[in-house]
Amino acid sequence: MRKKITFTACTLLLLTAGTAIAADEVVKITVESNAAAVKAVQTNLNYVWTLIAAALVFFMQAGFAMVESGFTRAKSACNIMMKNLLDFAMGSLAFWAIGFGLMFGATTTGLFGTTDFFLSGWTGPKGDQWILAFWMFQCVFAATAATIVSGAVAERMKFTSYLVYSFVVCALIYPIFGSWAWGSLLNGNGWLEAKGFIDFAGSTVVHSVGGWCALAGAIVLGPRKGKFGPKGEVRAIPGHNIPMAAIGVFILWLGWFGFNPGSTTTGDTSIAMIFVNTNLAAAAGVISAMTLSWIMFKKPDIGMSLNGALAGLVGITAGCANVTPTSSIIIGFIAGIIVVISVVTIDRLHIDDPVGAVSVHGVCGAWGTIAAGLFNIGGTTAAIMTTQIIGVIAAFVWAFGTAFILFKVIDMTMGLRITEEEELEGVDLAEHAAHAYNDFQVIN
Amino acid sequence: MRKKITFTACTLLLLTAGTAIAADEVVKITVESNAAAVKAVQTNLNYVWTLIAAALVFFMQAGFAMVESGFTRAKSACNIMMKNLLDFAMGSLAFWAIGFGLMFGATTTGLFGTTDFFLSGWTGPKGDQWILAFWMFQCVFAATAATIVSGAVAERMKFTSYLVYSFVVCALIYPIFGSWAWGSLLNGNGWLEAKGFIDFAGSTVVHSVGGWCALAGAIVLGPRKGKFGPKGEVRAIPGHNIPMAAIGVFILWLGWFGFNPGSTTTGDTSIAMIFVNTNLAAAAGVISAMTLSWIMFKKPDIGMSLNGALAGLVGITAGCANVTPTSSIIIGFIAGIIVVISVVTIDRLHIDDPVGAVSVHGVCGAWGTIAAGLFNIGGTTAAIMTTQIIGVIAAFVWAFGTAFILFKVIDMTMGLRITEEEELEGVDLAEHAAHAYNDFQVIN
Amino acid sequence: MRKKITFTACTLLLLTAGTAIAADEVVKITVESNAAAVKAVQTNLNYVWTLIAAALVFFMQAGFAMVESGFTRAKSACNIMMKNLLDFAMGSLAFWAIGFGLMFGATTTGLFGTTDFFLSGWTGPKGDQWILAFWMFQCVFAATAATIVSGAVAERMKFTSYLVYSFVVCALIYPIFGSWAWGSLLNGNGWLEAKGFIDFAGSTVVHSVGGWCALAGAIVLGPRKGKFGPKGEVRAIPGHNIPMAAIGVFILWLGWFGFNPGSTTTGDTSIAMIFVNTNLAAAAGVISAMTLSWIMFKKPDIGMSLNGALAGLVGITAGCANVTPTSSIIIGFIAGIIVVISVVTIDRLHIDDPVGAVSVHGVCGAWGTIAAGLFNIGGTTAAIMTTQIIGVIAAFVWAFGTAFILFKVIDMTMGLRITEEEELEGVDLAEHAAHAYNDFQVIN
Amino acid sequence: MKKIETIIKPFKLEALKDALHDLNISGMTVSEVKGFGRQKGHTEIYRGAEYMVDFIPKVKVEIIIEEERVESVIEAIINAVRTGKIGDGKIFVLPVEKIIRIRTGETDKEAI
Amino acid sequence: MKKIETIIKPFKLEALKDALHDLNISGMTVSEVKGFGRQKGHTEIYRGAEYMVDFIPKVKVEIIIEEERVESVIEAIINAVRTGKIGDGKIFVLPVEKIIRIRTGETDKEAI
Amino acid sequence: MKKIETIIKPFKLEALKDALHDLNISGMTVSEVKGFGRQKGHTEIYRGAEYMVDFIPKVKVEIIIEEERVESVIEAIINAVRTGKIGDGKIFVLPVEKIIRIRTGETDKEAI
Ligand SMILES: Nc1ncnc2c1ncn2[C@@H]1O[C@H](COP(=O)(O)OP(=O)(O)O)[C@@H](O)[C@H]1O
Ligand SMILES: Nc1ncnc2c1ncn2[C@@H]1O[C@H](COP(=O)(O)OP(=O)(O)O)[C@@H](O)[C@H]1O
Ligand SMILES: Nc1ncnc2c1ncn2[C@@H]1O[C@H](COP(=O)(O)OP(=O)(O)O)[C@@H](O)[C@H]1O
Repeated sequence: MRKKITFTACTLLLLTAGTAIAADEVVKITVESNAAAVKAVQTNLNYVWTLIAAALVFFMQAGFAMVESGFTRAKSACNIMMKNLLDFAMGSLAFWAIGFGLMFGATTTGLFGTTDFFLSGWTGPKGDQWILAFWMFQCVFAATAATIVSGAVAERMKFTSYLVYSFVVCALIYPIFGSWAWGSLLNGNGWLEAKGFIDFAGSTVVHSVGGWCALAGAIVLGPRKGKFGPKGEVRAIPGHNIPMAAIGVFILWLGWFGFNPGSTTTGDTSIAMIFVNTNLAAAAGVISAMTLSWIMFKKPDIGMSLNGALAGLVGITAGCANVTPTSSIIIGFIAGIIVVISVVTIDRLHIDDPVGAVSVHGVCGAWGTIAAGLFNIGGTTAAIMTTQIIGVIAAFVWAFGTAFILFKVIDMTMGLRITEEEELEGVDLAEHAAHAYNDFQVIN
Repeated sequence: MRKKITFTACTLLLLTAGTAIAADEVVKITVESNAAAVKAVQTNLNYVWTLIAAALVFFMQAGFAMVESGFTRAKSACNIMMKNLLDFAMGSLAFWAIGFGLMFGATTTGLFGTTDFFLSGWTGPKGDQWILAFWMFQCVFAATAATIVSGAVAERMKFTSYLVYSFVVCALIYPIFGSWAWGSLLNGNGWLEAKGFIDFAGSTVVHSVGGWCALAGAIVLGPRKGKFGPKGEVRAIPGHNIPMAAIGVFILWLGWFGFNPGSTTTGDTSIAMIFVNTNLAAAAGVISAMTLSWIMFKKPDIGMSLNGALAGLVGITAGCANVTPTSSIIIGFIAGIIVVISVVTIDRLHIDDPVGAVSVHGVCGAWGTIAAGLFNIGGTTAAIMTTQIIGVIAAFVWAFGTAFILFKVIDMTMGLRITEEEELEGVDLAEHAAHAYNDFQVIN
Repeated sequence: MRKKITFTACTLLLLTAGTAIAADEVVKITVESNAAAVKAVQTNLNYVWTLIAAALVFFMQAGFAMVESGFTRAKSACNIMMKNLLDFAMGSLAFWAIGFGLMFGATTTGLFGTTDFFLSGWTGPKGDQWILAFWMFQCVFAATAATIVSGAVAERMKFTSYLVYSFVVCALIYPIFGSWAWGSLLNGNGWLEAKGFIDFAGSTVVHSVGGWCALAGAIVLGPRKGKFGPKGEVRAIPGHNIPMAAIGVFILWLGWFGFNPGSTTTGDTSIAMIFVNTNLAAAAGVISAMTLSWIMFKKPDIGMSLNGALAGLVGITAGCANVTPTSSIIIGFIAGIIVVISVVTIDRLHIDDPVGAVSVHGVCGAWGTIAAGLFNIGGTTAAIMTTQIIGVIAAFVWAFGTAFILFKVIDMTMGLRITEEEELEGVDLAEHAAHAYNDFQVIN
Repeated sequence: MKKIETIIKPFKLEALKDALHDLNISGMTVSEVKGFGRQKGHTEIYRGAEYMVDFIPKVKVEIIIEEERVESVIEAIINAVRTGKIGDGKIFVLPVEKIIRIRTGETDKEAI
Repeated sequence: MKKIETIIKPFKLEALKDALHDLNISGMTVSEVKGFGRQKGHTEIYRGAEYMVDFIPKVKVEIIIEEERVESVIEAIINAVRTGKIGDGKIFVLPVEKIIRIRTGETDKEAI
Repeated sequence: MKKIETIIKPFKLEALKDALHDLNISGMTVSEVKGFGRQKGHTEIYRGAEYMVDFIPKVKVEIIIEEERVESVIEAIINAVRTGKIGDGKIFVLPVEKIIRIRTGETDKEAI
């Protein structure tokens, strides 16, 4: 209780301030002390904003879990939930122990950080607390990158292997790439940011990295039984709970209001434009994906429309702080078109990505990064575009490459995929001896 | 990345402030600069608060989707999700292009604004950003008004027609009424606010307008097949997922903590009373609706109790900033009674409103507006009450009138309703060639 | 509208400040007025933060409803929703009328407060608003304590009896204990806090109190039919919607970002550590509970893993502001182990707690309180530990004792349990004449 | 005694039930099935892949009845559910050798 | 060979299964059905409208068995599920002409 | 006319449907059932309590067919669904006395 009393005392103090000077405020009020006090309040506001934004981004875990589970079969729903729970739990600890230091620790090479493991930069409750606030915000980002994969590998991956994967992503793959683009936000200093790479909230750093890992996972695993017919025809394996997937998309959209504007880590007026851009891009993505699906399939497709929203959101993530609202609409609109074409194409390539993670996060992440250069408010140049493209390629090479190796190694050692029979019965039963919907008769 | 670096630099600056004056702060600190800095921090706080509130209001879309879908049949669940997704997407773009200007643009007539279309009032990232923050907050309000209708017209309306409808509501019907009551919050100047109309957060502006549009839609469409028996008896068409509807109500309740106190668009101490009032009215609405349903139907009815919460929330929306907590309990309590009677009455009138949207938003919105006058902290007068009643009537005439015409025109041109056979098979299949629950056997 | 205009004027004022002095600001700006203004802004920030945190804690109601409903049978889902809705509604009004005064009113005995009933301490919109903000935050805490019980008594308790119970908990049982530990946060002054009891956000005050009430309820009610076999063997009664339960846990985790850091009721830098601690403890709880369940049952159990998250969260609640992140991991890890053992043990004791409320909230709440002493940043002493243990015991004796009497009295007067036949058909049908999933065939 | 099994369109169940009530039929059992006959399935779309839903949701109604009432029941069924469109369904009649009412132990005709 | 169809209260399935196990019954098939007999439905309420739920959830159990064991199975069913209350359910016996075990191709008695 | 009832593994339905299509079977009815035969259930875990799931999800397919086609249908079923593992399922043949197509009123062979 003591601590709480202190805080409250402080609160009361503030409440009564202006009418009387509190007893323990013996320092004389001066112009300088006032200036310091103002800055302290702004600092407090920055903490409050950054941490609320982190909470919103955390909530995206629930959104991902719902989208992925809704778009897959009832017999895999427990497993999806477990994967989303565990990649966040594993990811938090991995990022605490290793990832954060690699990403934001001091570096001489520009390739990865070598300090700040285990939050060692924190000097206790009386020291600077920013590293904790910043860690919290970055931790939920790392977990987002990790969780993107779980949809693409759904319904057929061994649970143990997924745990290994999510540890490695949060401890190594994501942070190392992250250090290249964002290291200098704390103590690091990456080669990519040195070139002026624009990726404000992570179209590439978070989404493409996650998306390309997802691609590697889906390729190494192979498709779910029945996804492609004997003559190579693409078959639909419809998701078991479309309303749940839709609510998941709404939650993700909400979370993005933390993801993008929260990336300012500053509570100031600049967040307004980022909010508006985020919202308009998502709206435009819905419209274009729905329209294109309507043209292509004769009906406005709900799965595609939902993916359109996510496509718009991923697309605006890189440029949300440096494009105009009108540009955001264009960026989101194009993202919505890209996602539809990409989903269909990936199916045709006989890669089985049950929820469209590769298209939404990988492909639209790349688009968003390029668009951030193209539509840059300050104008675009060949140099800017070159850097953006370098970033996009670097993300693909690094994330796809390392994840491919990782999945291959897991496959060869502990095994990556459940048996055919287990897959037919459902991964829930095989891996967790459980059913998701015990009072309902479930088909499929 | 450049932008992000700047922000962080600024953050670090603030963190170090008080111990040292940062290098690039060459301006001398004076009493005046301090005063300006304080105001800037408060401004920042206002942005943060307003935009977080906007995010909460955005989340109400998920709440509406869940309530509406839970209270209707499984065979319509995809369609409801699509409608809620699309009215928000359409609405955002319509409000960006047209609605916002009509509502908050400058006006000479007091009837609608004529400036600020396409966010043209925004002068770039270096200018005043308030218009963006304000747009964001108002945009989610407009979408709320639009989405109210989707429940009332559920399970039988053509999807294309719904798209047209939602565009018109967000572009014209809602903003024009809004300009009468709220225009002066920006550049406008409405005839109704000039009379002193009290509707702090929109019992009338948002909820009644949405509710009366819903009424028009339900009337023009006609009831779902089977809702009324051959002898005119009212038949229940039970919703397919009551827990989902219940969680939707909790989400709406949460969203209202953005809707009402966020309408201050100022992060100050006045929001406390609005929070408390909002919560107490909802609680009282639950109690009274449950109790009355218990008396009327012998059992405490879950649908009515949930509607009671919403009734209390809608009821307190107008007066949340100018009635006491005790008055809020009374207002919410009465709203809970009204909603039960209204739902039963609307059924008896052979109007099929599957989720009770007309009762919750239309009728309780009117009650809330009147109650805001009656229970006004500063006392009530005949003049105040007259204005409140004028506002209520104006909303009904305008919203019901224009929506009725709109739906009639749609009906006569492109058709408003799916065919009988399509309705029997389900609107999901007819309009989206999809099922919501592919692994479950669904009855009905 | 008038109020709104005022607020906006004020906003605009702030926006233009720094370039010009607004007309109605006639007071001369001085060093003192600046100091007062800074404090006022910080006060505003405290309100904003506290109330947003309250909104997050409110949202935990939805999380509880989903967890409890997901972990029980489909035939009880409406009833669980009703209980969670009503305990919040009842609780809000009970806490407004009685509970808040007992908990935070002035006291001479240190046993309970005797002022501030019906929010009588509030002096109107021009007076100090803190009591309202504080009430709001404390109200959602009271409702949390109440709602913990609903899971433990699920599927067999009479609805009327539950209403009586939730009124008494929010009006008497919780507030009186609360006044012992937290009374001095406002006008009270409890005997336990006088000893230096550490329970920053309520491992004991909220969770253990709720958990021990749950234990009393589960014991007095007896197990659900079929939970224990004729030979005393423990039988599983699997929950009907595990994904819903999982999403509920994500929502609770989110809500805890309001629960713990919000308990500062101050928007300052101290919240960062609380965020991090909260998150790390939850993550560690997941890992340890999953691992132990894997060892014990050969499979990583989803129910246990989810409970592990909650166990970690409850465990860190007491000490979140005065242990280090590393300690938080240890505390959460141990909590995850405790919860698995406790759930199995309570089953073996033939107490039927369908969702594990006693283990999660009661047992892990006790652990968290002791851990807050053990891992105290400032070091631990025998005196600290004695006080912590006294607090833990006091909570058990008070909450279990009074709740046991309460449930017994209800049982003997109005009856506590539905009939056997009603239980077989389902409490939804018996108490609400309703089904949760009307379009699905439900087994069980 | 015979068992009449009829497979009908789900939304016709209400009408069938009323018709059988009018005949004073003392019991019936309903289950959800899927099937196809002349009426074939339709195409659905899921995230860009079209697929055939072969089986159409139907309702199976089983009525155990005395031999002499079989004809009248068949007639009632046809009248109640026939729309003249493909997919109206079918009626099958099977022999039943024994009936027991569990509550009372009554058998055969008394047990119907 | 005969097919015994019995319609019982869902919560009696467990008891029935145990009883049949005791008889060494080698297989059974269970499906969810709804029905009414003497036991009629009940009233429910939905947002202020009362409505009849005519059909009561039941479980149908099918057992294919040698003719000579029919009586003992019937007895076992009655003992296991009878409560004496309305809605206890019914037993129907139908002739079966042929049985095949798919895995081995065995037929009739060997296939049961 | 006969009714062929076969209880198979759910994921074999697709193969069975194709096989019956090839035989030009004009209709079939499918329902979800649970059952056990030689194949017994398995253990699941729920929050620390192990429990037996006795009944395994199966699919029941009913085909009404002319007597002379019974053998070929049985053969087709066996070929389509047999895996040789326990749980492959069973086929039962029952007599049917009458068939009516509701839409047209055709009966028996014409109605199949
Ligand atoms: N030969 C058959 N065997 C089993 N079920 C059948 C058969 N023919 C039809 N059915 C069932 O009857 C339902 C309705 O059949 P329908 O399409 O109306 O047949 P038709 O038009 O050929 O009379 C089918 O969906 C199927 O469930
Ligand atoms: N004549 C019948 N034909 C088909 N099913 C029947 C018949 N009679 C009863 N049933 C089935 O048996 C179930 C239990 O019947 P029940 O109400 O116990 O009948 P009773 O009390 O008349 O013996 C019913 O719900 C229904 O599914
Ligand atoms: N005697 C029986 N009566 C009713 N259904 C049976 C019988 N035997 C088997 N079945 C059904 O057939 C399904 C498959 O049986 P299976 O385990 O393959 O039997 P076996 O291996 O003994 O041939 C079972 O799940 C059950 O539904």
